[in-house]
Amino acid sequence: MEPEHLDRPTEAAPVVHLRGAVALLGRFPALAGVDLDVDRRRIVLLRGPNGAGKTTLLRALAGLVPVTSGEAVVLGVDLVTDRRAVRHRVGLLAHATGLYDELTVADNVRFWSRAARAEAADVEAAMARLGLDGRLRDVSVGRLSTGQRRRTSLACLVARRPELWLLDEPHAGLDQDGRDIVDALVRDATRAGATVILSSHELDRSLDLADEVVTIAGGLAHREPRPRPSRSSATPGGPTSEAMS
Amino acid sequence: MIHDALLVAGKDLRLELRSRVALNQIVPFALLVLVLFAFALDPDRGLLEAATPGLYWVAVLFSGLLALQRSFSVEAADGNHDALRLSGLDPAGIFLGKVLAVSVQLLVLEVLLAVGVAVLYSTHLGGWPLLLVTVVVATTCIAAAGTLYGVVAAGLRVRETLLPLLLLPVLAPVLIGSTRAFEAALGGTPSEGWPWVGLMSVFALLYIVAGVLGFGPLLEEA
Amino acid sequence: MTTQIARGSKGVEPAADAGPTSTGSRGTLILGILTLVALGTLALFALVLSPDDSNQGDAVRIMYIHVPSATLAYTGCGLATLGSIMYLWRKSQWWDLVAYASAEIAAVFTAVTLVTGMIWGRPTWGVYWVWDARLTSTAMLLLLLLGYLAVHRLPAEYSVRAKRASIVGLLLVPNVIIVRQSVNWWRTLHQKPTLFSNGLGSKIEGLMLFSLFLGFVAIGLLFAWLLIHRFRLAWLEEQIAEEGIDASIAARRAEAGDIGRWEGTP
Amino acid sequence: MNDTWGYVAAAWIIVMGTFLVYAIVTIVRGRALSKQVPPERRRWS
Repeated sequence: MEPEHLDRPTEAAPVVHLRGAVALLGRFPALAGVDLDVDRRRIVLLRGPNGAGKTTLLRALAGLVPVTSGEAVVLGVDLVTDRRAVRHRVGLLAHATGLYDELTVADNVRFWSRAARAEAADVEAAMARLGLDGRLRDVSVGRLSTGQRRRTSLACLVARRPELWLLDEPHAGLDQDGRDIVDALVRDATRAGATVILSSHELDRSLDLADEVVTIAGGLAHREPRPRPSRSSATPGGPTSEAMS
Repeated sequence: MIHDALLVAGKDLRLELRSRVALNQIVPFALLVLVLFAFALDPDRGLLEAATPGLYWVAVLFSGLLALQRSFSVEAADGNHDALRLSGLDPAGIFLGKVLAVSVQLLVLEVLLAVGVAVLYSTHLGGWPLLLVTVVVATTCIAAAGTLYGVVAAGLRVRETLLPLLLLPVLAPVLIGSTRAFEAALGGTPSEGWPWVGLMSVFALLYIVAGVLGFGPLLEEA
Repeated sequence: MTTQIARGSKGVEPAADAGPTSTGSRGTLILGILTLVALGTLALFALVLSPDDSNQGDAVRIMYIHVPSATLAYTGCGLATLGSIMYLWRKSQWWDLVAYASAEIAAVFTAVTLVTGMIWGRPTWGVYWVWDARLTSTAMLLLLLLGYLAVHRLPAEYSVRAKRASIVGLLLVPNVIIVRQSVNWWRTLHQKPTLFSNGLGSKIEGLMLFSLFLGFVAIGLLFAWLLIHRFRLAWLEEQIAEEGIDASIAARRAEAGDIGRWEGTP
Repeated sequence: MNDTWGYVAAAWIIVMGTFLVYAIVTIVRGRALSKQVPPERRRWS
């Protein structure tokens, strides 16, 4: 993904547009008719009790869980008809890392990044950014701690340069330093034109980060009053927005 | 598709290089099967010699089953299925890559087993062109059909029991064909073996086409 | 044979007069009666009226059920593949259930073919089992069908099961062809003990031919009757599985009532 | 050749028995499940 493409001014169409979206896990309706709109370059926090449907919502937005009824358009792709088309444009950080335990950190990041046709320079930069370029580089993933695995997983995501970041509890399991890196990555991503949706129970940290908060409960979404004026709405797409964050 | 296939095959082979599960566990298992056959059949009365091609391929088939189980157990890690779907890899490429990786591992195993047979059963290897072509074609059959049925069984708790049930009846023609072709090659009548190679080639082609077309829908679910 | 007991068994049912509470209908009742008549006639001709074979004697009477069963077993296998292809093409549940029902009935018919083949083999060859090409490939057919059925019965969501089973079902016929071809070559290289070349002293004609024809009719009718009932049973199974999705969406939405608690917290 | 009648009888009994058992199992399960599904979803009734 070239930077100039990402820096285009905000398009009129929202990045995420859901109307009455229903997603079933087996016979269980994890999403029972969600309405959600997210504009480009926004940081949206999803919160709600366990089992509310946050993870399913993120997975549905990534095109993994089929939306069985309602409207669902992400990055201009209709998820109801063709959810595969959106996948290579989003990055999902899930609870499960999906890494190969027997391969080293560098092997894993390289494999997943090459699969997404990422540039070699981006791969190295992503690993450096997450502090994986030193000793950890050649350690097999099976021997990493939870936080280190999470960093590896994040490096794979960053190297792909997705247009929509979907982070499922990105702060969980990370140390202070790791959390700061996550927040910085998220801010940089939106500055570069990406959109971020994250779920978190770490409200102190996330409320500070987010432009908008959406509460999920019972498979439904409820938008809350914004915690503070949003950067993007105050100065839509403008360079001065960086100063405010 | 080719890029993705090579990437996936490279990943699987690198994984084997780092973990050495096939080398440390599957190869000894295959050699053990050869020794057990010698215990079961009287080696002095020429029984072993007459049955060598069949025993060889039965040993390959069972070891191949283990290699296939291994090939899918590395993909069974938590979240790996999602990661593959999100990766942007072409499903046909994933299929071909896994077939390629399993084939390479099986070929190494077959060479080691052939050495084992030559030493333990005192088999005189001959008829090289037919022998080599049979090995390559039969290996492709096992890897292609195994990978396709492997993904049918993948991600299920009954995987270990379902795969042999699905795969072994399907591979019966390959077992018959490769054994007859080996008999023909070792017996100095290679012309009898080539029709079997033809039949196995049709089989291999069928499963490669089915896998290339079917892997996407199979990866895609729920 | 089946239907019209039609007890309006429980008051829950809104319209008990809408039809019998079974997989039967008028059509299948008629078909069932026809099947019974045909089977009775078959028994009469096959066991009483037709002459014994000059070579095999009375053992030939097994043929009148063995051969039609084998034919319909392969027909069922073909239907299973056809249904699988149509499911993958059209994504229609109807075709998948046709494939599933035919595969199960084909498995029953294959088992019957194997058993009758073995029983027929005992007086003819002196042993229950020979590595005859037909017998061996029919045994492989049974294993292939059991594999398909195992996949279709996996404890998973319908679309997952149906998709996986359809891929296996799609390959049923090609597999059967390759297995038959290989087993034929395998056996014919050595000897040719098929039932027919080794067996019958006289040509099949006259009453024997008519009895065999009757066998095809009777067993074919039975196959059709079973297929309809098994299909409807499979349909019911899936209806029950699907039922309640609407209800659970409503229940899930009710959970959102708890949302007040959440909005209150900062 | 009288003993072959035993084989013929065995074959016929096993075959007809199998078909009968399979048919009855199908019918009985069909009846049980029919009661759980509303008639409008049973298009054949």
